[in-house]
Amino acid sequence: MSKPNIMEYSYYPGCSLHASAGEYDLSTRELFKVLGIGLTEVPDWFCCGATPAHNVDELLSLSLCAKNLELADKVEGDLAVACAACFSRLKTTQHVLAESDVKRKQVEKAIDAPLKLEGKVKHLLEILATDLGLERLAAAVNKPLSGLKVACYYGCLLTRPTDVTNLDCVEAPTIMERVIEAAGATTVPWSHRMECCGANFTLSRPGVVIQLTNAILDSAKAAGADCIMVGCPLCHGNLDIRQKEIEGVYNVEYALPVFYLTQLVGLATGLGPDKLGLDAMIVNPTPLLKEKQLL
Amino acid sequence: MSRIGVFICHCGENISRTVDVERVAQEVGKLPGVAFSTDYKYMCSDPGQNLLKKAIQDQKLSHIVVAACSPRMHEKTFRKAVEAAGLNPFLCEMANIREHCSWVHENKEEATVKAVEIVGMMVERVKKNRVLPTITVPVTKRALVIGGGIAGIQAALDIADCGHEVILVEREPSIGGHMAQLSETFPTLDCSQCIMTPKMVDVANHPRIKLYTYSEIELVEGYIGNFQVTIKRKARSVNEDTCTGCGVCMEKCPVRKIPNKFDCNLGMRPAIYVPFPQAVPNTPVIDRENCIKFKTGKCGLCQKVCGPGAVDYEQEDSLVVEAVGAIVVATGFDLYTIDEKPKGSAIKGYGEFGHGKIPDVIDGMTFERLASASGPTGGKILRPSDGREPKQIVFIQCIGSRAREKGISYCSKVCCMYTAKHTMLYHHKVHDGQAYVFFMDARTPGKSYDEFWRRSIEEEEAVYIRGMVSRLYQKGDKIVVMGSDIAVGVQVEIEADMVVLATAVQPQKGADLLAQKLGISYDKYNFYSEAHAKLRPVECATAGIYLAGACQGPKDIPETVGQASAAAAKVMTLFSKDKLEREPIVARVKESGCVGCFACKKVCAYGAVEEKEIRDRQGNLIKTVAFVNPGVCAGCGTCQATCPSKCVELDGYTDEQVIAMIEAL
Amino acid sequence: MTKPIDTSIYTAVTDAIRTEAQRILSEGQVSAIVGYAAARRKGSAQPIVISQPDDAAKLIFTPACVNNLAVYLTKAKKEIPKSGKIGIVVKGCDLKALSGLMGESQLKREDIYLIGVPCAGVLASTVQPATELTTDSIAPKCTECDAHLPTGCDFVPAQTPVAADLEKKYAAEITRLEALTPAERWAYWKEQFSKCIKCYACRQVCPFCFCEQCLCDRNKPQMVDTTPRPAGNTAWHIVRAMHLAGRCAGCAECERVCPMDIPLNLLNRKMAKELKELYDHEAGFEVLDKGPLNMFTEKDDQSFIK
Amino acid sequence: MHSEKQKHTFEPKIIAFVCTWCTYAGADLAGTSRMQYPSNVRVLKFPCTGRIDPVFILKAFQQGADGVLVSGCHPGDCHYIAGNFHARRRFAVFRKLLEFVGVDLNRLQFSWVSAAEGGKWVEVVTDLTEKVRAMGPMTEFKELAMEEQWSGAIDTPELKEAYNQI
Amino acid sequence: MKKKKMIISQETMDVDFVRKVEALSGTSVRRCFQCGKCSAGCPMGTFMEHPPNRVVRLLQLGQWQRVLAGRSIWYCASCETCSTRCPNKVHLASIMDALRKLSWDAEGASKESYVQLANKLFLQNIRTYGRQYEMRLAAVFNVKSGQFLKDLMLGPKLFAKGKLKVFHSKNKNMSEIEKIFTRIEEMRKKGEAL
Repeated sequence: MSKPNIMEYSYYPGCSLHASAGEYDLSTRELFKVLGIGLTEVPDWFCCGATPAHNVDELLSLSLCAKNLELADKVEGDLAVACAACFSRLKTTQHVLAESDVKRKQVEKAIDAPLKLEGKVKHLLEILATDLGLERLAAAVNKPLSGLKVACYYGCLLTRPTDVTNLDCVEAPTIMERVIEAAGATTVPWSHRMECCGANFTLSRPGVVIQLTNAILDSAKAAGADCIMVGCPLCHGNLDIRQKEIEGVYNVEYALPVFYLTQLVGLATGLGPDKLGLDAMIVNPTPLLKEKQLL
Repeated sequence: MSRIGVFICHCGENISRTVDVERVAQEVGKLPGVAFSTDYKYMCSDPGQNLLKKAIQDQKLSHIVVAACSPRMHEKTFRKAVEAAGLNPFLCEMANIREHCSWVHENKEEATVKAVEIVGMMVERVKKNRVLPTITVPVTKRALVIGGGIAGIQAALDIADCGHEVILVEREPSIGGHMAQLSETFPTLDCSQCIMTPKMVDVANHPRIKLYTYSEIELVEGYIGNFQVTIKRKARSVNEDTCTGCGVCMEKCPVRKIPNKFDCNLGMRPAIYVPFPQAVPNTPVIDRENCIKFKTGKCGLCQKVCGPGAVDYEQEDSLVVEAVGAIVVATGFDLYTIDEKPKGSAIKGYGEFGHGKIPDVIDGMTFERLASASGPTGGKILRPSDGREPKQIVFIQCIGSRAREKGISYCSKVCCMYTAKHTMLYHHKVHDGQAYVFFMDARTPGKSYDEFWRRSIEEEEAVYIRGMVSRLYQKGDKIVVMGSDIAVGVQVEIEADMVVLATAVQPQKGADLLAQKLGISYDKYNFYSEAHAKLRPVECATAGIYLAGACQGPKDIPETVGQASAAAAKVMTLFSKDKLEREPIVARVKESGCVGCFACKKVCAYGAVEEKEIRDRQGNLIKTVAFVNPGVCAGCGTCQATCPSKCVELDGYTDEQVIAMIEAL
Repeated sequence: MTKPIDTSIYTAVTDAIRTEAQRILSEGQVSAIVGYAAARRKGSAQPIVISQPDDAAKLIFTPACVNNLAVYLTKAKKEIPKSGKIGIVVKGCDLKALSGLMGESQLKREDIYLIGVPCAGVLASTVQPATELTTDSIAPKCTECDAHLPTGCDFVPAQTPVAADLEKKYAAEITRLEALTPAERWAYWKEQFSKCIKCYACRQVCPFCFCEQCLCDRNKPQMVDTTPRPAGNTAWHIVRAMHLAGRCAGCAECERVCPMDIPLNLLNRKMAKELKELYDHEAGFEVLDKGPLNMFTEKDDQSFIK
Repeated sequence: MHSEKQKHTFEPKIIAFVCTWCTYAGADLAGTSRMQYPSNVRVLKFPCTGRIDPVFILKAFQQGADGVLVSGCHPGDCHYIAGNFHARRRFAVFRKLLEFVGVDLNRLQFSWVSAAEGGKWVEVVTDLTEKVRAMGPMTEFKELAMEEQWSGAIDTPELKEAYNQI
Repeated sequence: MKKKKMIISQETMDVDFVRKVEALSGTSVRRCFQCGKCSAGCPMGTFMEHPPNRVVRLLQLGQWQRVLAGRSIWYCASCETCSTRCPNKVHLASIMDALRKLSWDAEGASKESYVQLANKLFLQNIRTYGRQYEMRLAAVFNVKSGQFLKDLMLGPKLFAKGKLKVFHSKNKNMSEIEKIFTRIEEMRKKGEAL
């Protein structure tokens, strides 16, 4: 803590980062520390409701997100969100409530508090690429990811719905590529960057997920990627945790490690495996990283 | 003996780079008949043309060959220069040694040899060229417009406004055509009569428009600029000049229950009638088939009550002959009916829709009359069968149209839009009703058209169902509509109170007969054919005859009006000069040799070949020969290639010229 | 195997013709009748024009009545009265030529009184006129006849001809020639045309060669060499065949009159075969508005065009 | 580079009868596009293929052409409505006649070349030139023209004998 | 049901239901002109018996029972691809949300139970714990759906990797989450919200 932080954010990790995506949470906190960005976790945040809530009960979904936004307002700084699903829900809530007076009044009644909707909700990518800036990010890199071919996977909710997340171009985003290229990696162009992995069907209809996720892995492999980078714990779950199973079902071998963006960027800033939670990854990244002399 | 001058152009270096132009000039100079040959850097430049003109005078040249670029590029230029020097322009030919030689060959020797041969061929050709005087045809600056619908009205007004006299002929007792029957018009929903009647009045009041209603074309003779048209004026039984249009005769007429065609037979009219109140001229006509006076000789009430004494039972059909220079054909359309068609007809009806026997299955025009404020129901949508307001109304598009099996394979173009309009009119008039539309495609290319269609669905709550209807049948007082929704993939059944069919647009009955009188061509549906689908869309192949409106193919009002004005512009172009001048590349018949087999006439696409009787001094017929009307001939030469004895020759491309070139090889 | 062909009806046909001719001449329906009469040599026949009812008895119909009389109504009209309806005795093949001429405005139906003859065949020009009509002595054109009984005439005798089933001579020869190489065919025709003495008898006898000035006689320009040399002769026969394509009705008079025995009708039959295949056109009794080469359809074959 | 072009022993004469609106314009386009093709073809311009008389083809062969090309507008594109349709029938029949008298139809090409098909013009001309070049000169009509006898070859022994006696 | 003939009339076309869908989703059903782009890009399209465009088409005809009876709405992954690319700005993903909501209100005529069960458990978890605990969710789901052995292989591995946490603490402000749930329920009872 020698230098003061250059930026301060409130932080909404979301349920997954406190459970299955612990390494995303860990690497995020460590990376931001290195970059001099302060993160203050929103105290007593609730689940945003994720897909299941808005799927069947929009009002509940909006109310949960609004409650979280209200909680976040109490912490200084824009709200940093790691999970793409949480990000999408929070942004959608802001958008819908700004558009519809009827819904806004209903939600205010449900959470029994007035809505301000002024605080900005930002995904980590936005903070790295825009707030911090790619130049400063590049300057922090001391172990460039030279030779590492990364397939950046956006999934659905980083850019969609259109006009809501405003993270990047909705059909041809480049923000992940820009960030990881600043860290010295090479990116591969590929076809399934934005195809759906099946997300929350992982519980109820794993067969669906396996089929969709396989198409994504297949496309990344065909494009010559060494690994996949994601910004969403749900996607990560399907791509990483189910990878072995998929290889079995389709009788193929992918062996594509699936990194969170903060893990890869963190690696480039010189953070060690223990601070990035690499050991939590199901598809072991060690052989790849050793081969590329990044470990 | 001809004194031919040959001029070889370098075209900068374009020709001289691969063709030894000096050698060409030298070689060609040796050919018999060539009196002068030279080469020059740019023949088409002013100094080049001056060189040409000077040589003609100094060398007393009789024929010219300019060897340069393609004649498609500069033939006009050099012929003009030659004319300026006092020679007939058709004594000048171009030899194409650029596009066909220097630009396509790299070997200078080969290209030079070829250039010499090309020029040599043209030298031989030009020897056989004859002086061809420019053809002039006098133009009568009066136009005939056939058909008094919106197309004819627009064309007539445009031509008359430009200062020319117009004869407007209409078959019905009043002008107005189908547009006068419509209630509202898409895509703006303004009332058809409101925009139509002022134009009709303009026609009636125009000092340069002579209006013949209740009249038909009997005979058309002559050619572009010089037509003689015989018009049959059917007996109206009412004197147009004395009738004041007071209407007392119509009130007093004891025959009152004659279905009015104008109202699609929903309303009734007397035997002496005007088809609709705003008729132009507002002169009644006696329907002799239904008039008691004409049937039994008794009655005569109308004549008795007529103040000015305009009713004239003795009137007979009469013929008038008008001389005109141009003809605009604007005979419009008729609607297909689902009724049973005569056996053997290429067009079939719809047995599956009851062949028109279900009273509440009506066509689009009938719906227009129902929706029209001046219509038989005063603008209320009511069922013809029992006068009830239909609460469930089904519209079906593409009836007849796009149905090869029914005999019509084309799209009628206007039905998608007018059906959308009908759903809106219905929704405005029957608030608690629901409109359904069965359709295959919604074809809405036109300014604000797609928006209009979407409005009928999104705002006026019409339910569009993609899929055709298989069958209609009466069940109690309902009509069961058996359709399908192909987007869902299930059968759909609706019990409707009324069904409106968007029936196909067809040419007017007798369109083929009129075409035969005019000598214009028509397609298998009897739509009139334009000279060129893209570049001459309002002209007929027969010179001096132009097309406007739906007689050429289905059209909506804006398109019709646009084409009518375009046809008027074409007429005005023709009338802009006192005489029609044209290139003298036309066929001529050598009458002495012609045996009158008329093979030439059979292959002429322009109807330029006529039959001409040759008589001796006593007037005895010696023989009948072909005659090519130079005002009509387009100069293709198909007649000459067809004539076995070559007694018809195309000036500018005579056999002598062609054989001379082949022999020059 | 030579087999006789039944011509027994010809006597009855002759009688019927005579009766009808007598009737129409005496009633004044026609001013003259063109028909066949016996000629000097035994069994031979020659054209005759009669205008008196009494002369009706001169008319005959025998296997020697080969000539196509159509030509007497057009260019060989000298002996025929200028006014009034003309009667003419026509076999089926001749009637086709008349129909063609009507389609080409050379004749008007209302000016002619057609006496059709039921015909089982006529003699070849190569045999003596008194020869019995057999499968060998029959004219080659009759082997391909599909018009034994003319229709649409003003009068046809009631007899029905018995059509023999014959080997189609032209079709067989066309097939033989088509199987040859172009060079072999060229050699064949070169030899045939080299016999030509350019007497123009073929042109003279042809009902369709009615041009006042033949293209092949023209000097300005000279499209075809007019002297009787091989090049010009070949060109003449090609032009002739082309000008008759779609018009020739197959009377084979050209071939009959050729003093050098050039198989001229072979060219005409070949053209007819092509027109049948390409445009389904066959010369018939029907008067056509337009011949097959004066019209077109958009779907015409163009497989030969690149 | 053309100096290295293969020298041929036989250069055929090709005559092209073309209509002015489509094929002539197409040939012009080949020129303005500087496409290259053999220099053997001589173009005769007509208003329409409808004007092209079959006799011209005959005349061209008689005058020593080794190949003949007839080319006009595609069906439906005729500047004169239907001239090319009439021509199509006429030539469909005429080529059958020529074939029957023994003319090798490889020497006679028909094509539709539009004003936009400069490339097709080059292709058609090049193909025909090469085809005819490979076939060698058209000798048939030339030989006929060389023959002087007035009629009938004296090739039978009887005729020869009779002739000798005169 | 799918193949049954559709009798169309003002009575069979339930416009009220469609209006509800439009209010909940904030998007117009009538705007759709059935271009099929939604179905073309839907990752779940192959799993649905009514592809997305047909769902809208049926709504246009007021035939919502046919939609709710099928599994289609439960197979929507909420990926928003359809909404993103719709040429008419029909927000189909929101329409799907609305339909699922109304399906629950209509006491779920749908055949698809697994997805509904997962959703129900998810929401129960939130109500009870404030946050989501995957281990618990998965375990309860498997028990309730009768698939005791589902994903059995994944469990130990994830546990070893620290991805499944067995113990968790409740939020301190848990009462507030319960209040949100109850307030919404009350609003609905009073008809203040859909």
